Amino acid sequence: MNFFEKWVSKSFKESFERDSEQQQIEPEIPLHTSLQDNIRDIKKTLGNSTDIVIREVRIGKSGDQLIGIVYTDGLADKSAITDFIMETLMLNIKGTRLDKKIQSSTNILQLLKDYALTIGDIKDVSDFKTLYNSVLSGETLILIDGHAEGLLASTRSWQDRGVTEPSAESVVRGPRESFSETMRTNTSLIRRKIKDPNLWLETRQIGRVTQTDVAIMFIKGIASDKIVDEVRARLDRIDIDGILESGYIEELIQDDTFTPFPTVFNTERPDVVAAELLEGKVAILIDGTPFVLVVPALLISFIHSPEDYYQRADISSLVRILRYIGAFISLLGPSLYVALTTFHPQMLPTAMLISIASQREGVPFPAFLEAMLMELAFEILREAGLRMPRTIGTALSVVGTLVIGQAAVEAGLVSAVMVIVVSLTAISGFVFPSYSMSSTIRMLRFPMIGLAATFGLFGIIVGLIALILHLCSLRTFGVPYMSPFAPLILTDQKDTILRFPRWALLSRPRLINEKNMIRVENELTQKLKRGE
Amino acid sequence: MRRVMVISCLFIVIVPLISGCWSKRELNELAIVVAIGIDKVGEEYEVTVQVVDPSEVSASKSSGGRTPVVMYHAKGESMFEAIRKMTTVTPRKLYFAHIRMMILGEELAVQGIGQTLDFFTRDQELRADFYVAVADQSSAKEVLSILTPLEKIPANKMFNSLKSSSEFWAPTVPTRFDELLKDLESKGRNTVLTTIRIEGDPKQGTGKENAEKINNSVHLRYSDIAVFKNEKMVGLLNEEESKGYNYIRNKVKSTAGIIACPKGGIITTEVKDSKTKVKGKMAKGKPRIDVTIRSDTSIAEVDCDINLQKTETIAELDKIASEKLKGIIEKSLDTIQHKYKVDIFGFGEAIHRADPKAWYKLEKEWEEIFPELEVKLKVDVKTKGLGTVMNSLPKKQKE
Amino acid sequence: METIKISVRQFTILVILFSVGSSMLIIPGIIAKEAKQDAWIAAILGVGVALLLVKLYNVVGSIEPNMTLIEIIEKVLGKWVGKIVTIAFLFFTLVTSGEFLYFVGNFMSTEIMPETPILAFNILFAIVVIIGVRYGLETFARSAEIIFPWFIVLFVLFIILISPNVEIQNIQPVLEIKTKPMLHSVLLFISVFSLSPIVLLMIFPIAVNDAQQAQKAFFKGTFIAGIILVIIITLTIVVLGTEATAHLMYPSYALAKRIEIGNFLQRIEVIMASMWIITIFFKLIIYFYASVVGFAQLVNIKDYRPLTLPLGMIIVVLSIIVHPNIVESIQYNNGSWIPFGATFGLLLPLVLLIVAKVRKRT
Amino acid sequence: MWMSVLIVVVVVVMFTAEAIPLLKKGNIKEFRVFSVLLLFGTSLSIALSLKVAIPSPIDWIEFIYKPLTDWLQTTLK
Repeated sequence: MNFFEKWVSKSFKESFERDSEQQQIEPEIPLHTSLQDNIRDIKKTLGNSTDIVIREVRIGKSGDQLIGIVYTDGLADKSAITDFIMETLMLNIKGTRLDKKIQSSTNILQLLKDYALTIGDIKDVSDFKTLYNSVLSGETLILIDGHAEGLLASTRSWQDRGVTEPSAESVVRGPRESFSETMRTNTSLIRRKIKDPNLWLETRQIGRVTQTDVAIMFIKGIASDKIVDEVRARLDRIDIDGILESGYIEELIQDDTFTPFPTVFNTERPDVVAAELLEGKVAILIDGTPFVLVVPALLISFIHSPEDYYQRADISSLVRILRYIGAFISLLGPSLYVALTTFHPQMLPTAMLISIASQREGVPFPAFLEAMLMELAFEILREAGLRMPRTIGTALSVVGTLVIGQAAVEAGLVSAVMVIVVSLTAISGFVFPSYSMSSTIRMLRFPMIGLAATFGLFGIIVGLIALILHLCSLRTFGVPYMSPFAPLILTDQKDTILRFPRWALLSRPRLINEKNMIRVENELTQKLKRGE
Repeated sequence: MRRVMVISCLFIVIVPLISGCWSKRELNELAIVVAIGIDKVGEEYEVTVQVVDPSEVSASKSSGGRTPVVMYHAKGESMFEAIRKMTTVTPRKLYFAHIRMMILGEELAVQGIGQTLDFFTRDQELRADFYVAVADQSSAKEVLSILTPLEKIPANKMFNSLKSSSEFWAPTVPTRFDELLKDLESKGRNTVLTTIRIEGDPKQGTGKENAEKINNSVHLRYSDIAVFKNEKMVGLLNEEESKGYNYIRNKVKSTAGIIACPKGGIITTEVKDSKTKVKGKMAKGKPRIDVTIRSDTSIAEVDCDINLQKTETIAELDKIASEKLKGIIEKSLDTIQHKYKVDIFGFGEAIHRADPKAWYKLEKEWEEIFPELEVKLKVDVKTKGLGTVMNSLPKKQKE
Repeated sequence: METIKISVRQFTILVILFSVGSSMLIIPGIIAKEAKQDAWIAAILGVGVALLLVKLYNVVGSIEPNMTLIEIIEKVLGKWVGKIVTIAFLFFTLVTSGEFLYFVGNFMSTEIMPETPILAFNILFAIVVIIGVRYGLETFARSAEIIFPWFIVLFVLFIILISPNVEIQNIQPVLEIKTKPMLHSVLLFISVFSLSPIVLLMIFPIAVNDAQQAQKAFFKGTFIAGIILVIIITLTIVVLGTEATAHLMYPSYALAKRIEIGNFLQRIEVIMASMWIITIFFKLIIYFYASVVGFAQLVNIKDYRPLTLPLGMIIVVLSIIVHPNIVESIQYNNGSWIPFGATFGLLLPLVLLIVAKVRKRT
Repeated sequence: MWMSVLIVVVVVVMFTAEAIPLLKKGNIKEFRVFSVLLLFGTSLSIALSLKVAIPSPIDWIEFIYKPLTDWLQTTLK
């Protein structure tokens, strides 16, 4: 990594030398007393941006009190501003007792706050930094001439996609709602599922420029304090210009190891987050993305689907086993084919060997190259299918799978078995409920094919040993990635390869939380409690 | 930790580079050998291999123009030399892991097979799970050159019919290569091998047309058992003697037996299950062998006048069958003990197991002792089933 | 030294995999040669003796529960004598690591992939071992925990699949063996099976979280490994017969070749070979870990990780030069290895124990 | 010959990846031990690649233990 660091620092130096024109707003700068000065400063700082609406009105009996209203068009709720701020200030208070008071009092701000503004959330503001933050996130600023303070009325309202069905993690049985881009919607979705006062939420802004809201959500008393502190510390460590998606945060807070495996879990389903919170994990919500991060993420959480818990225990156990088999095929399918056909034909039954050999008759590529080419073709198809306009997606899949596959076999460029192997592998790759894990496995497939092509099954076994070593070395927020397999925790095996019936899922996973272990209260738990 | 990754990545790149792909062989670069024949011609070995042409055998695209198997042969002073010499004629490298049959020429069997087989144990590619048979009255090369109908690959035909005949018709002995080796190494037992014979004119069997006729003129048939003394073939057992041999060796799974009815005519019985126990014993300083055979049969075909619904009849039949079986076994014992004088039953091993100390004394002169060995036979045949009818139909019509 | 601790269960698993290690493949052949059909009896006796040796190691380990073997040597024997003994011990572990690497390459190239040079296998295997050692004891102990169930599954499968081929006559007559060959075969068994665990004193009891339980785990692990070996030895003889077992280079691999259930479950011996590769991986990794950590303690440096690459390079070279051919390797295993292994596996702990006792008294 | 060049390349990579950081951190002792061992390993590997006959350590062991081994063989035979 030495070389990498050097390269980064070199390019960094170059850009550092250029002078930055970006203005830095110091948090300490207080507001001016004069409204004109304030407005001038705001205009200057925001560069006269056209979506910033600045309105000066006069209120009071004689109309001598100058008031400035500032908001961002599109982010603030215009009707709310008209109904509850403008109308109240300019029309409703005329001639009332308040009107008189305003004239006599020096503390107009307090008066307005207490009597006039019929809006839920009002804050004081006295420095420019908060001012900009709030105005740019949709709040309405009310400045009063002669006061070095202003009011911020919460009028945030912008276009929201609404709660829709999850697109990446669909289930047959289970809730059909997914997170949207607005953080507040997302927190409400979770809060609706867990109505416990212990569900705590901490928000902070991350990103020097974007000032993105990032919230940590956990259930106090279930989540381990150690992990929560660790999450806080890691979030506070971030110093970056912008956060646009949860992927930014994921990369910045994950454990500092070089690994293809995701050590932070992401989901777009509120029910998954709720379930994880109940297991004692910590959720990180980021404004502007429908993906919520969950830490610590163990390997098994990427293989388990939320549906496992909605279906009958026996069925979901079988489905889980199926998923593990799928994972295995997805990782090793082509490499096993390459190893068996090029190094160990003695392992194939005679009839099968002859059949495969006859198909390979005339294929110009060695099996390794054939596998690599087919895998590559599949990856390209997959990527193209994702990127292309949805309307011609079907056309692509027809061309890709049917025409190319069929024609390649007919032309004798690839063998039919290879096509079967690659398709089987590709389909198996989709058994992972989590997209990030299936990408990892897909990526690891290639070195495995390489090992299989040089060392046969020996290469595959050695590769697997190395993979297991690597997995065992990983930690996610202090928790071993492979737990509860290694270190083996017998009580937690009830929800790993198999899912036990609900009455047996008595305790929360260890290592993640030390306290409040019992989930289900039934005769068994009580017996255990009494120490029988 | 990152350094490890860099270094291991480097290795992973370098290792394949320096290594290339040594053991790699593409399937379409292999000539899959399914049968191998060994003959002795003068001082040299002549090795014949039967190689599959996959595209002719496969289900999907059979061009139909060529024979499904190709035969190559070469001569050499050693097996390995002959096989390597064959590369001068074969288009691809021969691949031996899928051999189903090994045919030994009669000439070779008579001269001794021990030295010949070393190559097959030493080479890692070969597996010891193929059957070995001796060509009767012909060379191995001729046997391998016969094309068979129904089963496109002659080696498969030989393999399967040997397997099924041993399961349903007792006189063949399917000897796997590893069993053969074990027998050759064993001090207390000599080996036997099934023989295979070409029926019909061998020259006519080589063409594709042999497989194209309904009543094809040339067949491969398993016939008798070849008896080996140490590693040399000394003679043949006929069908009935072979059956007797299999009974003693506890290798009968199922077979057919014909017994005479008390009142004339015959009854055919199907042996369903047969268990043989061979026990060695030292009686008064002399070795003795007790052979106990328990055989369960059922009636398969009745061709005489008999009332099967009486228990006495069944008892009588059992007795007749036991006597018959005893006769068969005694005959084959007699042939082996007195004609060939070779212990192919493992009686020596039985003595060894029963009384190791005595065996050490007997071991050296076992060859002399064996023909004089006292063998006590106890045969017990039990009829268990009658099939789907009680008495046979013709009998009813007569009444 | 790192404060990393492994659990008692992980230690047990490491002991099992370590002890089964190379033994699984080579023991049946070498003791069948001497003990014939009674090899299994010799193996059982050998396991008994092995348990006695484990007792000895436990006692040595408890001289200083918070020290590795190297530190104990230095403390008990004094600085200078200690250093010399340590160097000899490291020589022992390094050469043996090289030898195990040689086994891997040799096995692969004689049985499975003959055209591939042995060096290629060795380099690849060494890389994984180096990665494992660099990840540290905790990581490879955890991997052992994950891999172990697979090993057991494969092993049980192996027994079930091979059982139709059993011919019980092959081990009769029982107890035909005379005393001398019996002694010899027991000695051979012990030399391969139970002299090596001295190396485990590099992680035991210091790195195990419960020293008291770990002693029991040591016994338990050795016992289970012993049972596994006795089963394998018995199976090879019962299935292959004594002569073939003694003649074959790797009898238990030949055993796997016999597996044939119907027309589909056959020819799966390479999968069985993976069982062996897994165990020898753990044997090698513990030997190598002991060498590397020992070396670090010898020259008094804190982090052993920088030593892994050069020492790894050295064991790869050693693996090529240790034995010019397989005959020499067999000869060495049946000959000099016995006293060589006994020097460190038996003499060293005894000396340590006596000196420690004498010192305590004075 | 190519083998030797390859070994040197690998060794150089090892050295930069492992030894330089040690030196930078000021672990002189580690650096020295590492370098000596690496040098030893490199020379062995290059000797091996050039097919120089390297004495096997097993030969020394066999030499040292020969009397014992012989004694064992004779008494147990």
